[in-house]
Amino acid sequence: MGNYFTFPDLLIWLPLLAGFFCFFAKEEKSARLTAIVFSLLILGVSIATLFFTNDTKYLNYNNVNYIWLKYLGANYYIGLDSTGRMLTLLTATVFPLILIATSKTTIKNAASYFGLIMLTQAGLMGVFMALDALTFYFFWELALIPVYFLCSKWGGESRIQATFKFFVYTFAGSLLMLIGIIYVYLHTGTKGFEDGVIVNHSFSLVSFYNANLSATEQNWLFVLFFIAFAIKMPIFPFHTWQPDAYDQSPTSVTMILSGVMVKMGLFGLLRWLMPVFPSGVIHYKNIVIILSIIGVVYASCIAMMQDNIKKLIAYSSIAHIGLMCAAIFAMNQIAVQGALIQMFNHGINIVGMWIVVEIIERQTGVKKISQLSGLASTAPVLTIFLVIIAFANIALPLTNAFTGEFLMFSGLYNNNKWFAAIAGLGIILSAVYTLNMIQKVFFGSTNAVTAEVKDISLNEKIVLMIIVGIIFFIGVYPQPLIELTKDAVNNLLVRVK
Amino acid sequence: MNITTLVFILLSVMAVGSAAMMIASKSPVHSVLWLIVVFFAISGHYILLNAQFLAIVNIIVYAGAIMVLFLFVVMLMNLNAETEPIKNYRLQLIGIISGGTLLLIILSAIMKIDVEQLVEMKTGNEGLIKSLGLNLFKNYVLPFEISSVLFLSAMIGAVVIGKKDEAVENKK
Amino acid sequence: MDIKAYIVLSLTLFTIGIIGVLVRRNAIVIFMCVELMLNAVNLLLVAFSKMHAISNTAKLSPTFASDAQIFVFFIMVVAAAEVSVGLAIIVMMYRNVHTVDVNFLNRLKN
Amino acid sequence: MNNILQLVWLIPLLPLVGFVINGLGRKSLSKNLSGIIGSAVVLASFVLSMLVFMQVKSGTTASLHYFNFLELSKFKVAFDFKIDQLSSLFLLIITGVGFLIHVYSTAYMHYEDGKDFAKYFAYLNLFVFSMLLLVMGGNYLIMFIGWEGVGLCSYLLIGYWFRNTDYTDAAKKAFVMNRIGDLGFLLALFWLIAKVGTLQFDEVFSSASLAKLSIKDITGITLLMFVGATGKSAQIPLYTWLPDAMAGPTPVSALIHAATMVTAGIYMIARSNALFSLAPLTQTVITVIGLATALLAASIAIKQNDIKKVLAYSTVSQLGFMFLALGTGNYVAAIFHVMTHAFFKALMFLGSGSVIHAMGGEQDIRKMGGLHKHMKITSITFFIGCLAISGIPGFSGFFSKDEILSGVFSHNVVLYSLALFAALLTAFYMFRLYIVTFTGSFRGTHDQEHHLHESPKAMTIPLIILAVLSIVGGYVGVPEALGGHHELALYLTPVVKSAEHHLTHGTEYTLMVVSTFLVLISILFSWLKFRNYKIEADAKGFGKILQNKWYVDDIYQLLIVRPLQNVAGFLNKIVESKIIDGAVNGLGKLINYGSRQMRWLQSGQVGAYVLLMVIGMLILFFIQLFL
Amino acid sequence: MNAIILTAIWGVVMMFSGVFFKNKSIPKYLAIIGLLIAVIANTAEFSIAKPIVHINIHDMLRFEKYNLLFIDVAFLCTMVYFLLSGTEIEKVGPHAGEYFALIFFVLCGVSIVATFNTLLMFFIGIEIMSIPLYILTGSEKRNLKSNEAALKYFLMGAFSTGIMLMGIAFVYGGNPNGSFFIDKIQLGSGQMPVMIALGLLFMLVSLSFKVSAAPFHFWTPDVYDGAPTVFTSFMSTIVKAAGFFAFIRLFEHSFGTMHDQWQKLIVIITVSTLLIGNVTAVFQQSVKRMLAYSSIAQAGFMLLALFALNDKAKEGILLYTAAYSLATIGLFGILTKMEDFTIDGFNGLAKQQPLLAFVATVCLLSLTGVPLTAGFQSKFFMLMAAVDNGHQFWLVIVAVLFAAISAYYYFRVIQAMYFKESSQPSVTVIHSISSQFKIMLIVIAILISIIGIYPEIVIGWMYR
Repeated sequence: MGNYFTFPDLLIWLPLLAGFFCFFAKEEKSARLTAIVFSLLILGVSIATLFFTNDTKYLNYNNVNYIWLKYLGANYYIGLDSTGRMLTLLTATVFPLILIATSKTTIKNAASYFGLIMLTQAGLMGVFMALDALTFYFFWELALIPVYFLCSKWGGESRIQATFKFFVYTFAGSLLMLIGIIYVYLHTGTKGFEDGVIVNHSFSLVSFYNANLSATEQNWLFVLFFIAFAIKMPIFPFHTWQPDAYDQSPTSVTMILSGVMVKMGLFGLLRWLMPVFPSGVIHYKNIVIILSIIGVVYASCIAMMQDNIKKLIAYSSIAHIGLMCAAIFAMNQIAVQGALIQMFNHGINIVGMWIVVEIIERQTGVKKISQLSGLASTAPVLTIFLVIIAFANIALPLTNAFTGEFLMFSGLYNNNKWFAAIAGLGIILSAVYTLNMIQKVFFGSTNAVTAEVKDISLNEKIVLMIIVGIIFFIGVYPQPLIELTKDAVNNLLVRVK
Repeated sequence: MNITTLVFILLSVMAVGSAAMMIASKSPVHSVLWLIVVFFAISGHYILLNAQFLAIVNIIVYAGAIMVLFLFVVMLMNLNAETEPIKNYRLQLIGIISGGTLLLIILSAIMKIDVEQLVEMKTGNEGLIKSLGLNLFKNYVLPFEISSVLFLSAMIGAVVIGKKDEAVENKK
Repeated sequence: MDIKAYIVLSLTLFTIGIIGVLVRRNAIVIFMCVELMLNAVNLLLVAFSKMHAISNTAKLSPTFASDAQIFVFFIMVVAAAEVSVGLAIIVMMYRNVHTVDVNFLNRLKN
Repeated sequence: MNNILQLVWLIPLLPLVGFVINGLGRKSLSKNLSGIIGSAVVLASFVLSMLVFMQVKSGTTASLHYFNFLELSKFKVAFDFKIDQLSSLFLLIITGVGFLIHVYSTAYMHYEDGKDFAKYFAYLNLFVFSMLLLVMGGNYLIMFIGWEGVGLCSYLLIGYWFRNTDYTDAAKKAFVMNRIGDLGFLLALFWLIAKVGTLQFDEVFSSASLAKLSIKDITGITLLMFVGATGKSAQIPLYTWLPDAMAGPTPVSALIHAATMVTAGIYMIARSNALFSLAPLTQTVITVIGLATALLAASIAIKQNDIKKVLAYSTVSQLGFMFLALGTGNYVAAIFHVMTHAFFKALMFLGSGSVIHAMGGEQDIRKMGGLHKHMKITSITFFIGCLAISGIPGFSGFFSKDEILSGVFSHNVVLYSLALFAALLTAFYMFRLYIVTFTGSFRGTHDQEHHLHESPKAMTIPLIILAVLSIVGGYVGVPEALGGHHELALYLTPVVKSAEHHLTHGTEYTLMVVSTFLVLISILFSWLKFRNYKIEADAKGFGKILQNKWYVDDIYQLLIVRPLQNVAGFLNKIVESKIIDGAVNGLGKLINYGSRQMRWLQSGQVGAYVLLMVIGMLILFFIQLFL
Repeated sequence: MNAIILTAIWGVVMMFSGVFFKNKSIPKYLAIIGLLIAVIANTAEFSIAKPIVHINIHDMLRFEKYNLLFIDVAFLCTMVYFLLSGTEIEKVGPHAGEYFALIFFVLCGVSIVATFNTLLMFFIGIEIMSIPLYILTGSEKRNLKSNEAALKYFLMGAFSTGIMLMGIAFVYGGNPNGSFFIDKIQLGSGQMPVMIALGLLFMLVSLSFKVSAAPFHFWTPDVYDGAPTVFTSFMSTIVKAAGFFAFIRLFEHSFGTMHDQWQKLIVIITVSTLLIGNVTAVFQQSVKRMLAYSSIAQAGFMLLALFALNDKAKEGILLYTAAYSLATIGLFGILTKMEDFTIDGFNGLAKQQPLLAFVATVCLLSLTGVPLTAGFQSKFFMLMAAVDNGHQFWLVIVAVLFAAISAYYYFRVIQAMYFKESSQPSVTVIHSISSQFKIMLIVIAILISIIGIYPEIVIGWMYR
């Protein structure tokens, strides 16, 4: 198999192919079906990758390396390693869930809609697998552009401004990163090709790790890269694009954004920032942690004041991401491990949240918390799912997020007890706003808006059940996820220390 | 002060003075005439520098051909009277000041050069028609040929822009 | 004669040309000012060529001294071409709006 | 018989199975069936617990390893159960009382819809599962899982009638307050991980680990753990959720908010006694807080008119007693009191439930009176409960409370007298409650009077069983002074090492007599005061303060909730939208503004263009030639 | 050399074509054929490395691989331009043959400025490039805007010619060798001689004018706006790129060794160009005018090559020429088909003409510099060159921030096309759209993405 096609190939080309097919689909139904079938196929491939983790045996299966720009030393080099495998799995899991859960929503111009969604998936996959800086940058942007069109075309009322803000924000950030990439590239060593051509520099990840950078250079390069990732995550104070974008995007795109795309930032930290600039990391470590923790408390506080359910979830996401960022920068095994598994868990949970919100919004046309009430009476099944997912979101034990958050806090505490204590306020505040939301939306008596709401349909039920299943499985037995990503943690810490 | 210097100063004053008069005079016709005076002064300089060919060409081409063309156009348009209706004195002042400052800056930079480099006056055969001609048709044959493209395009330009278009006229 | 004298003279003429472009609004006069600028350059080039004629290093070049004068010749050639095009444009404008005031046509701005 | 310990995993699993069945089948199961399933699984657990208890009593304890919950190279948390004397005892209490309450609920919740009924039992089973996890956990993390789990169930059950906003508010409050405590607990765990690197009980309490901890660490860890305990066990300052939690169905109050969950804090501290014994500062804090809580809650209970509120404050007060015992190092006494308290408080809550049931949902004791005539069993069992809680000799409460008091006495006499005062208050308000409710004449509406009836068997039988337990429960801990062997203390010795206190038997007798005498006086006083109870006007002065619960909720509102909301509002309205977002949008506006201004440079006039060019030249020439 | 000779000759051929062929579209095909011949001849020259006819040019032109490659790129872009907009050229006025002839003369000038080795050839090349453009700008004789643009362009162009000549004079005077050959300018060591500095400054100003760098850019918006759209397309792309090429060639060969002494000037010009170009473009309502400002903004980016002046910069300018020209030609091609040049005129284009909207989007993305488009690669190389230069690192950051701003105005058009509804129900595209036009649009989109994915298709020739 390794000689003909490889997992990375499949993971990139299948969504691209699907996107291509979708663009030329005649009707909504066939486009949707194509997207769903392909996304399930991709999920299958992604699950299959879990059985070929042994790199000594299956190296060919997991790596693709073509010469791309020979005279620059850039290769089309993608490969699966532990973190990548986890995040591609997350991507592959989330997409079919989203597609199935939203299959009741009618969509204009479905062909391009699903085409763009599948393109986004290709971009995301590429980001998580790229082992060459230029390849990485290409996929990084490839994931952004379709999302821009998706949000601007199919979003809410003020979608154009909101999405444009999002675009410019991330575009500016990624351009800064591009400068950083160039700078590091110009400080990498020579690279030889088989045919004897030797180029001065190279874009490959390994050369980046071995780049010859002084401590001062690392410090400001760190800033360039960090801003790009911080915007993408986003962490305080680079987050203002996010609530608007989440609010205005079509919900399935919001799910992609919050479930997978924000992980791009965290992933960037893990693969492209920290190992490349170890001394920059040491230098800025505390500042980043403090920023992230401020973000945790700050976003939680604002989430408490939100009346818009989508914005509430958006801010809660900022808080969660902030915690993950802080944990990654705590730089000990426990914290980083926690952050890694939390990346997966957060993706699953928040998609679940959005699915619920999407159901509510589709049925009532309302996303103001204050206008909703008593949904538990009319839609008990939905309520149960929401309560489970919401409690997973606030990291109740035996749900998936608990293991992640426990490890993150624990590692953060190792770093500095006050960090953990202040970030811990987030635990309390998250309970406050989540319970507020549950109470106002689901409890109480029904009103004119919610009286006619019907309970969820079968496909939604299946999707939510899968999500809840994952939540509990990882909550009770997180070990597989830890095993999957253990190497990444160790490699990272070895490089940074 | 020898005679060369005297002639130089005389010609310089003549050139600068008529140039100033050219931009100051209200009637375009006067401007043209003043400019011709400038050209004569410059030709005088050329002779002083022993560049006789250029001196002649300057008179023939510039003063003779080009300026006459100008004069012709001015006359054709009947612009000899006062044509610039309202003058923005402030803008003119700013123009003069900034132009003057530019001159000052450049001159003060030039004056910093302390090496005195002399100019060969009235002697030397470089500017004579023979040496120029040899040089032009031996070494400079390429630009000479290529200049034809320039003239061709100028010619086309005169046709494209100057010619009356019946088709367009009819259409409108 | 010191070269500086020529530089001063030439730059003065050149600046007068610039000022003319700045303060005048008659397209023909502006164009004439440009011609003045070109002539200032011509004068300077000739002066420089005569300056190099004294220096020994410049004499190493086979075509040393007449280079600049040929250049001046080409400037005149170009100027002639420019004049024909420029006057054609001015005449075209005059035909359309019956003025040669450069500020009269002012539709393209901001 | 060793294999019974191999089946220990069934004990929590059975209620979980019950939860799953009831939860998933809540539409299809009939009410009877779900009631039976719900009760049966707990009964099965109880039987297993019994067997386990026997096993443990014969001296076999076990740590059971199932799988690694979290395994990192440097840090590992196993999914472990630890079955020893302490946990087996708690298993009994939880499953035993739990079973009774399940049975009771089948009748009490009968008016609910089938769906809700099943949901209720599902929650209840889930609670039992979590609570079992809490006490069986072989390390702090498993304990914490149960710890948060019971908080969740408490939330779900308080908000069981979710259409009522007040109830859901109370549920929310309970959860949030618990979370505050949980954060403390979590931080303690992180501290432990940072210093010791493990959460396994056996490893943490080993001398090697303890040696790694400085006194500062231990004090810090224990204080943080105590913060967790104050949340869960409703101590100052986090107690206010418990009275509000009475919004839930009464059996829930009996099970969760009296008998089991709220004692989790005591269990945790008892479990960690090896740590706490090394932290004198923490012990002092616990003592003070416990005593203060006992007094404060008792004083509030005097003026409450809601039958469940009185019981709730009484619970808080009794929990204070337990902490008092813990603070004085008297762990066995605390556990003893947990046990007896579980019996009589569950009894009284169920009794009050029976009363509420009879009154058609009315909870205000001012509208009751003379119920003894109509519901004899309830009345009598309730009376037994009152006697037990007041510490009348012969009843269970007497032994446990006496043990606490004597422990405190050996510690400090001032504290003792304050604790005794709290005990007197207890007797006073309990009998106030009894007298106002059950004696005298009925003060409610005719309609209500007409409906008054004794509750069905499913409710009274648990009452009777609990009443019996309230009486005999104390005899497992008869002190040596009274000729007993204190079986409980002996049983718990391997796990819990109480501080030795040396009181002569004579002193002990004196203390018993004094307290008994004073309690009787207090009861008498209560009887005199309330025998002809009339609905009184709102209290004034000190009484009003008590009636308003020392205004603690209002103070919290003023000092914590309001400022937090203001800060959040400030962040939302000013910082987020004006400063951060404003900066971003402002940049956009600035560019727009700049664009509009810069267009004027493009004036369309050749002269101006050339002028600008010349000025540009000037600048460039100047820079290059002179700078 | 082939390119210069052929374009000059073909210019004459075109001149006569209008006289001898009555069919109006003959000149177009003739022009395409001529250009094809020129491209082939030029490609042959730089792959075989010797011209067809041998003329002793006394080293006044240098035909190095890089220069010839640039000519090829410029000619190929012109080819695309002819194929896309040839029909529009015919429609400007009755002198179709003459217009093509002028364009061929411009191309001759482009070839000269790409290969010059003396200041004289440089000067003549620049003039050959400029004078036909004055004419083309004014070719819509009855259109006052066109008149105005031509007048402005001509007057200011002549003015800048004067300045350039003054620069040449000073360079000549300051050069002790007394030579006009750009590689024989003796700079000495240490501080730059005053005369050379003056010459450099004058030339810098006039070349900044030619490439419309601030603050000498003022003619650009007006002229691009006023000129017939189809010619704006040509002059804002190929001619401008050639201007840049000359700029860099001149400054590298004559003043390259004193780069650090005049780099700060380039920094000032670059920053102000980026600022003025990008910021002013934000508020424009007319797409045509917005593109004019955007061309200033893009010039700011191209100036980075001058700032860096290294191998990467040279590669970058090639890529930039291709990327920027293709995208702009495509956009102007679409613009010629539009009735309303304002951004609102593009509202809802995606529904009525999906292909046009799609290609316009690709072009706009390319101009913004989004990956997978040629525009990204060109910006990427420019940034790489600037970073490699090692000085004034902040300039690079400023440049990318302005690139982010540029997204603002480019995306306004995309937003109008895709996300807004047309206010009037009638078609916004009035001019007929032939299938050839559509095919060419697709070709442009494909070219843009091919260069975006594999830029070595352009620059790889330098290594082969």
